Amino acid sequence: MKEPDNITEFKQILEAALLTAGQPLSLDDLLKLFAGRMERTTLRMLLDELKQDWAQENTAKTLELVQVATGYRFQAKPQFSKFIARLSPEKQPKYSRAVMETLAIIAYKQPVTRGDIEQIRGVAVNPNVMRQLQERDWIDVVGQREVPGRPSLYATTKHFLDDLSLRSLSELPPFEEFAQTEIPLDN
Amino acid sequence: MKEPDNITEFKQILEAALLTAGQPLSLDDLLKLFAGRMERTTLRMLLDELKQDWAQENTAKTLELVQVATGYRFQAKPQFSKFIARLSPEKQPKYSRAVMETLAIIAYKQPVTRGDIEQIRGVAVNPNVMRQLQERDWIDVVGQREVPGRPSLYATTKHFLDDLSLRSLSELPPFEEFAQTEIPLDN
Amino acid sequence: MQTQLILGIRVHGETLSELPQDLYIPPDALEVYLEAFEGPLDLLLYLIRKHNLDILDIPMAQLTEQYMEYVEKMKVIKLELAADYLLMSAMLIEIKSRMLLPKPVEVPEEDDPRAELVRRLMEYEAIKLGAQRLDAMPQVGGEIQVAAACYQHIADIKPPEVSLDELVEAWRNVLKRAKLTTNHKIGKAELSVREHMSQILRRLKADGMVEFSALFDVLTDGLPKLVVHFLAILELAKEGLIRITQQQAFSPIYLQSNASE
Repeated sequence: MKEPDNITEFKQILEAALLTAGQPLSLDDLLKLFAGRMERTTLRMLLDELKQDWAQENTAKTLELVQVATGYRFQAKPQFSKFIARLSPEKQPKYSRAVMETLAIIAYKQPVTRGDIEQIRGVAVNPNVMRQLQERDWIDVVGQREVPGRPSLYATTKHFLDDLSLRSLSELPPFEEFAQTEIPLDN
Repeated sequence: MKEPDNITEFKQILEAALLTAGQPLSLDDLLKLFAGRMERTTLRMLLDELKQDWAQENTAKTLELVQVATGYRFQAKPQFSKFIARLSPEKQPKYSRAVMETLAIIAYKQPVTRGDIEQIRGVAVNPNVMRQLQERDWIDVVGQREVPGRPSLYATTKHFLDDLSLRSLSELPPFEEFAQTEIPLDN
Repeated sequence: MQTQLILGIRVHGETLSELPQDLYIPPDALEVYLEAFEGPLDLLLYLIRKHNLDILDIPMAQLTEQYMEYVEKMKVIKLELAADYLLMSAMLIEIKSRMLLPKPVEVPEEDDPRAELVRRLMEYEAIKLGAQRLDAMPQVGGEIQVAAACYQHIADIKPPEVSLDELVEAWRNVLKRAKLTTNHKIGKAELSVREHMSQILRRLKADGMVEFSALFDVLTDGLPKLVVHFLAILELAKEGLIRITQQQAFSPIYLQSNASE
């Protein structure tokens, strides 16, 4: 195939790349496909078209093109998940409550130190918990707080957003909605 | 989605699974998708149909369903490879830590089995790691240890010495000089 | 999440039908409790929400005594967590003692010693719910499957370069970690011996049975090399990797890989 010169070919190359990537591709990644012969705005337009092509014929297509934090990816439509999950019965282990609460604190309060997390949870943070989240590449150290000991500040990564199919932190369920009824002070 | 009950749905589930698998899926794998409610012969027929569905409309489809040694997989049509390759320009890759450490253990402790390596590193050896080193012709199998399972014994090759500009292994820095006294030198 | 489980807990064969109304935890049930609750805040929150416990109605003296008992017991189990519970009871006691002090006619809300605890409890509760929501979201690797079809890798990929320094560094790391873990043998056989061991194994693999003297290149190898070669044979025999046979005294000695079929 020569360098593409029409919309159909552009979209085909985008589609082939996205279907084989196994991870989101950013606009910068996708521009590389055309070796500099593509405008960013044109690319966005093509991606929109491609998304619609796959969204049409609603019943026939098994994948959808979605945008997440680090770029675009094709993923199976939700109704197929349950069947695909049967291929690997030993699926991702569930994280413990300690891990999920730590993650929630980092997601909603970032950047935070371990001390902040301990303050909120009222218990010491097991180093294992932080390691699990770092190994998953869901959190990382973004700096140090300028206090004695210069504790590391943790934040969630883009990869975390990708894995939860979010484009940005603002798409997380709003924290305010978790605030429950007041705990009464007087009895 | 309920359990599928018509050819279209069967094919959709197959397609979604194959597009997201990242590796070939065998007939046995694919049967799992239907939790025992599928005959092998029917499955073969469905795969043939799916293959034809993607082969038709020749110009429009970017992938094709192919059968390889270990099963079925979707792959980009050859004409797109050149573009996809642009996403990962061949910068000098680096070996992972696992590869480097495995290589170091084989170099210093040869002849060793995979079990030996796992014992020293404390983690399972990914078969991929051994394959990379074998494909590079840096290690090979020099025999089997006479214990149950008769595990292969690995050693470094002359080619490895050549590539590192060594005349013999004895030119590797002696490891005793790093070994602190805490390392038990039993046996 | 797990807090519901707790009502089915059995201690010494008896089902614990309900949670204690105060912060007292029967020592036998301690471990189970510690697993069911994420910490003192979690426990306190449960008691407040489910049992309408009044933070101030806790019998402090008794509680303190009991906590001291835990700490004794927990020295073996989870001292850190015991400390967290202890800290919490200290906080409750402080609040209670401040409440007992004669107070000015009007107490501004922010001076209420309970306000800080309530703020923390509510913040923790929000995090707990947030965690549940995150946990319930579809995730890649679980409910989300990303397209990953194959393509022919046509790029001519050069294999990575490895320098001697990098190799040595890798080995240093292995040793460093080996120091931390236990139980494996870092033998001290000379490197050159190990190299000769591999050479001999290769030779035996190719030729099958080899006569002992044929393994030595007396003409070109110097004495040190011959010695190392001999040591390698001894080491191989010791590790059970080769078989050495001799029909009778002074007859030729043969070496054979133990692996040869």
